[in-house]
Amino acid sequence: MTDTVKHAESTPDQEQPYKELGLKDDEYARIREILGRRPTDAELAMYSVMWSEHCSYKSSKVHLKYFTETTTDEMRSKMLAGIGENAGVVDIGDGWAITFKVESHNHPSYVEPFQGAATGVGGIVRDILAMGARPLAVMDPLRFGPADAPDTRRVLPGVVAGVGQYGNCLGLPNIGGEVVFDATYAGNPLVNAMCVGSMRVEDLHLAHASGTGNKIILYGARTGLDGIGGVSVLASETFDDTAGKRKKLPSVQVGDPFTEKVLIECSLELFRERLVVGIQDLGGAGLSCATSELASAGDGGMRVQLDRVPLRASGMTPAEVLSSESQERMCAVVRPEDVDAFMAVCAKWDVIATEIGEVTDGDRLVITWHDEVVVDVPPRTVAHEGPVYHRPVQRPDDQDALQADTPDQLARPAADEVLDLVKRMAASPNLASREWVTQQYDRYVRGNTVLAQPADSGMIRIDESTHRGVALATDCNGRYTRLDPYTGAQLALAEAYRNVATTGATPVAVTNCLNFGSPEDPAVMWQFERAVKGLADGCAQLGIPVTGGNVSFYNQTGSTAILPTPVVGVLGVIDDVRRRIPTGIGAEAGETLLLLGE
Amino acid sequence: MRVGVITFPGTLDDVDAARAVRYADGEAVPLWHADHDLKGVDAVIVPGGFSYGDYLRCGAIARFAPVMTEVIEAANKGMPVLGICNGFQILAEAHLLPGALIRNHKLHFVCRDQWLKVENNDTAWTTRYDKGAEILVPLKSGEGGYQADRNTLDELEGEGRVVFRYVGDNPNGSRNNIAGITSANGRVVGLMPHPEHAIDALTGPTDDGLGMFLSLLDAVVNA
Amino acid sequence: MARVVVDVMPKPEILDPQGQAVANALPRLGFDGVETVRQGKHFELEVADDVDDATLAKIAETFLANPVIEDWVVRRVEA
Amino acid sequence: MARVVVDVMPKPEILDPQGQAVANALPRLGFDGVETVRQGKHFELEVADDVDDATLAKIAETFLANPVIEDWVVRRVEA
Ligand SMILES: Nc1ncnc2c1ncn2[C@@H]1O[C@H](COP(=O)(O)OP(=O)(O)O)[C@@H](O)[C@H]1O
Repeated sequence: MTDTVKHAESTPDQEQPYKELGLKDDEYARIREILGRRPTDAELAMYSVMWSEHCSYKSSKVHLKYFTETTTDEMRSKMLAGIGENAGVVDIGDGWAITFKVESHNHPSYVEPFQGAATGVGGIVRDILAMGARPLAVMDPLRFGPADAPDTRRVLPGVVAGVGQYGNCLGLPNIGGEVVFDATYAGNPLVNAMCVGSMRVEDLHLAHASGTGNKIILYGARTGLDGIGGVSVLASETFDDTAGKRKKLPSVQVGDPFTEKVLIECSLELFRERLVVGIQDLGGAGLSCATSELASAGDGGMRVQLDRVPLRASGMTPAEVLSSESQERMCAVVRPEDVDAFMAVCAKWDVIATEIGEVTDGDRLVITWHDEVVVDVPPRTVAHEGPVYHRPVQRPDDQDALQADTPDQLARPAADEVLDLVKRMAASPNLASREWVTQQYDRYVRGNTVLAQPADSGMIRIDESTHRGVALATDCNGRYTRLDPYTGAQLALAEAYRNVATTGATPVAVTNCLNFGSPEDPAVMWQFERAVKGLADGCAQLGIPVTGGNVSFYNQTGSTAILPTPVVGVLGVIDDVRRRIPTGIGAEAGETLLLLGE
Repeated sequence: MRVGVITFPGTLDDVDAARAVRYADGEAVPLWHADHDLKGVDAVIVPGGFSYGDYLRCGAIARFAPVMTEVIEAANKGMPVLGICNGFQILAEAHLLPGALIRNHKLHFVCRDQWLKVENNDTAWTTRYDKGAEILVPLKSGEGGYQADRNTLDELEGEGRVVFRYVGDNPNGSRNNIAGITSANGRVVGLMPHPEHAIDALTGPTDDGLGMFLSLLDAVVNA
Repeated sequence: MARVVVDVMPKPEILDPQGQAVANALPRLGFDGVETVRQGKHFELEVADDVDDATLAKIAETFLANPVIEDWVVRRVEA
Repeated sequence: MARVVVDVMPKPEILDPQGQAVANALPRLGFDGVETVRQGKHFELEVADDVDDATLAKIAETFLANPVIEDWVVRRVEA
């Protein structure tokens, strides 16, 4: 039977598998305190996923504040949306706004490289779409184990094919990325995906559900059992032997780029027709996230009839429907008088759309399942007031020894060995041509790619009549960052900044994807804290703000963490892309070669 | 010159095809897959992309779209039709062009700047080129290997209906290095590479592709 | 409701890069004795009882397979 | 020489965009009555007589299928 709020009230002592869902004792106790009773299965599913490290930023929040604290009003002057929104947005002039963000899909890409990477691209593209923008291009900073390790042969081709298939099929040119090999990534490849989009300034859509009586419409793919591996512990009792116990489900989502392409065009038409008040993509935490975040950011409550959600699998429980990570779905807030027009646009694009609820004047998120209440919570406690940890921070004992072990200890090559050394370096995996990878990515589609691989940064034309464009680069050297996280993060920033500047664009904003080991390891937290400080201080010095980012913790095998990898993305603006500076020397005889800097 | 550019669900290069038409001083007319309507255009471009996701077989679903009934009828009456990449696959599935396109022999999607040799400058889409000229345009496809049985290949070669051939190493395993072919009357052309991505050296490797759209202008004006 | 399987295979004279790739990889993975591999598609359909064999053949011939390069086989299976 | 068929299908709970695309297209093409379609891969192998069932299962499990998202069936067929 369904675990309703009524049932939960009458069975306060029923044991719940909160530990299996990743909640700590005190976190579970706090949920009981907030609700004044035990949570229902559906509520427990919601809180557990929204309070996870990935969704709540519980270990990183106290540090990320530093980005906001160090951003001055002047740095903020071009920023239309910043940290806390789905993606940062900057005003680039002529009425154009640019939104861009990087996100990690590391673990799923290790389990199933092709689908993990594909759905990583799909997810970041929906983030950009949810800002009201047309996605324009993608980039993919990647990290793998040693090039000759057998598992790299499984992971790398799969990841590259997945990034390629999804991006190519969406018609988004791939304009850059990174491929780096290091032993620490062997059990933890990093698949970071970046997307950039553009819109007119007045078309910015923010994720919030406001306006009592406005309708909540779920549109896009059907909801299935994707990625609910963890939550299946809640389901085991509800399936008797005749139905067959639901086996432990793979936590893998399969992407459908065609559906996403149609979803993009459909959404853009909905925006154009001004049929959307607020919008949210369905990311990692599915409907749990979309409903609680929309309600939490709005000015009222929300009521959702969960049984209306179109399903792909039979016998799904409310907890499963809320937790499903099925891809290619969006949730919109629509004025009642616009619902018919909204549905008509969806029908044109053959996109399934279902009214699943409405904004209420209360302050609760109430979710029903066949008329019975299964969730009744204050939405902020789910989405924005999760636990916050001040994790212990400790400079690693070996840091001094590591720093003392400088290249000075290495033997110098003799003069006649230099040529050989240069050849060996040129052929080494970290310096060799990336063509095997980049050949699998469409860089031409839609005809606005001004620069792509092998240029220092990607460049996209935004406006064909004015020739305004943007440049983007991502960088990070994990080895430098391991040696000195503060300076390492600044070097990543400086490199991306230089890469953008050398193409002729003016850097204006920064995003990041902070890939680290376990936050429960004080040494890792030290690296994290130092990297954040370094990046923020560097940005303040350069005068450009961090507009958003993503944190990926727990990238480690056993007790060995990956190299600290704060991938930094820099966005630049160029007012006439025809004046871009391509990479390369030697186009004409007689050119003079100048070295700038020390 | 009014040139229809079809959009199927999953079409990607329609904006590029329309831009190329504009660069050749034509008017690009958007055509929607679900309409039985060519809007009185002088020619049609079936652009690249992944119609319906191309999950079954490239072009297999798109060829049944209502607009394709009209395209087939118009093509049979001599209207110039150009299929680029997915568009070529759709025209082959629709039997407007012989043969079929299969997975690249190395199984990877390939995006690269590709030299092509113009073998036939007698079609509605290639008169602006010199016969034997070499042009550089992007190729970007996962299923670009041209296949046909011996008789069909002999017929194509014998009648000079191979329009473009890959120069250098074969990028996808195409029979006879075929990059593009034409119908018996020279009005329908299909090719895997993308001339519409090579109309401006700012955003493509060259502007070598523009010749195809200018050729069409001549064909329509002189018709 | 009837269950129907349609198998679609590349014609013998048509290049089969996917099957080829599998065949080439197997010895490298330590599997010997596999002489040839061909790779095609396998469809499982659930169809209403009144869908007859002629219709199924038409679906296979005009849609699921491209007869220029592929052969197909339809068979009904026990549920 | 023995002939072996391996069918690899997406697991029932896993999204199958390919099958979905076919299922959605059929009514548009005028074919009614097909309720569900799932699309997978079909391999035809010719193997030496000493390749045993355990080896075939291992080839299917470790190479032809991705057991995280796919199920597989191996069967020997008459030549
Ligand atoms: N995974 C990738 N995806 C797309 N482009 C990539 C990827 N990896 C590298 N590139 C591109 O290839 C080019 C060379 O990369 P790299 O050798 O890392 O250059 P650099 O050291 O100058 O940053 C750059 O244009 C870069 O953006």
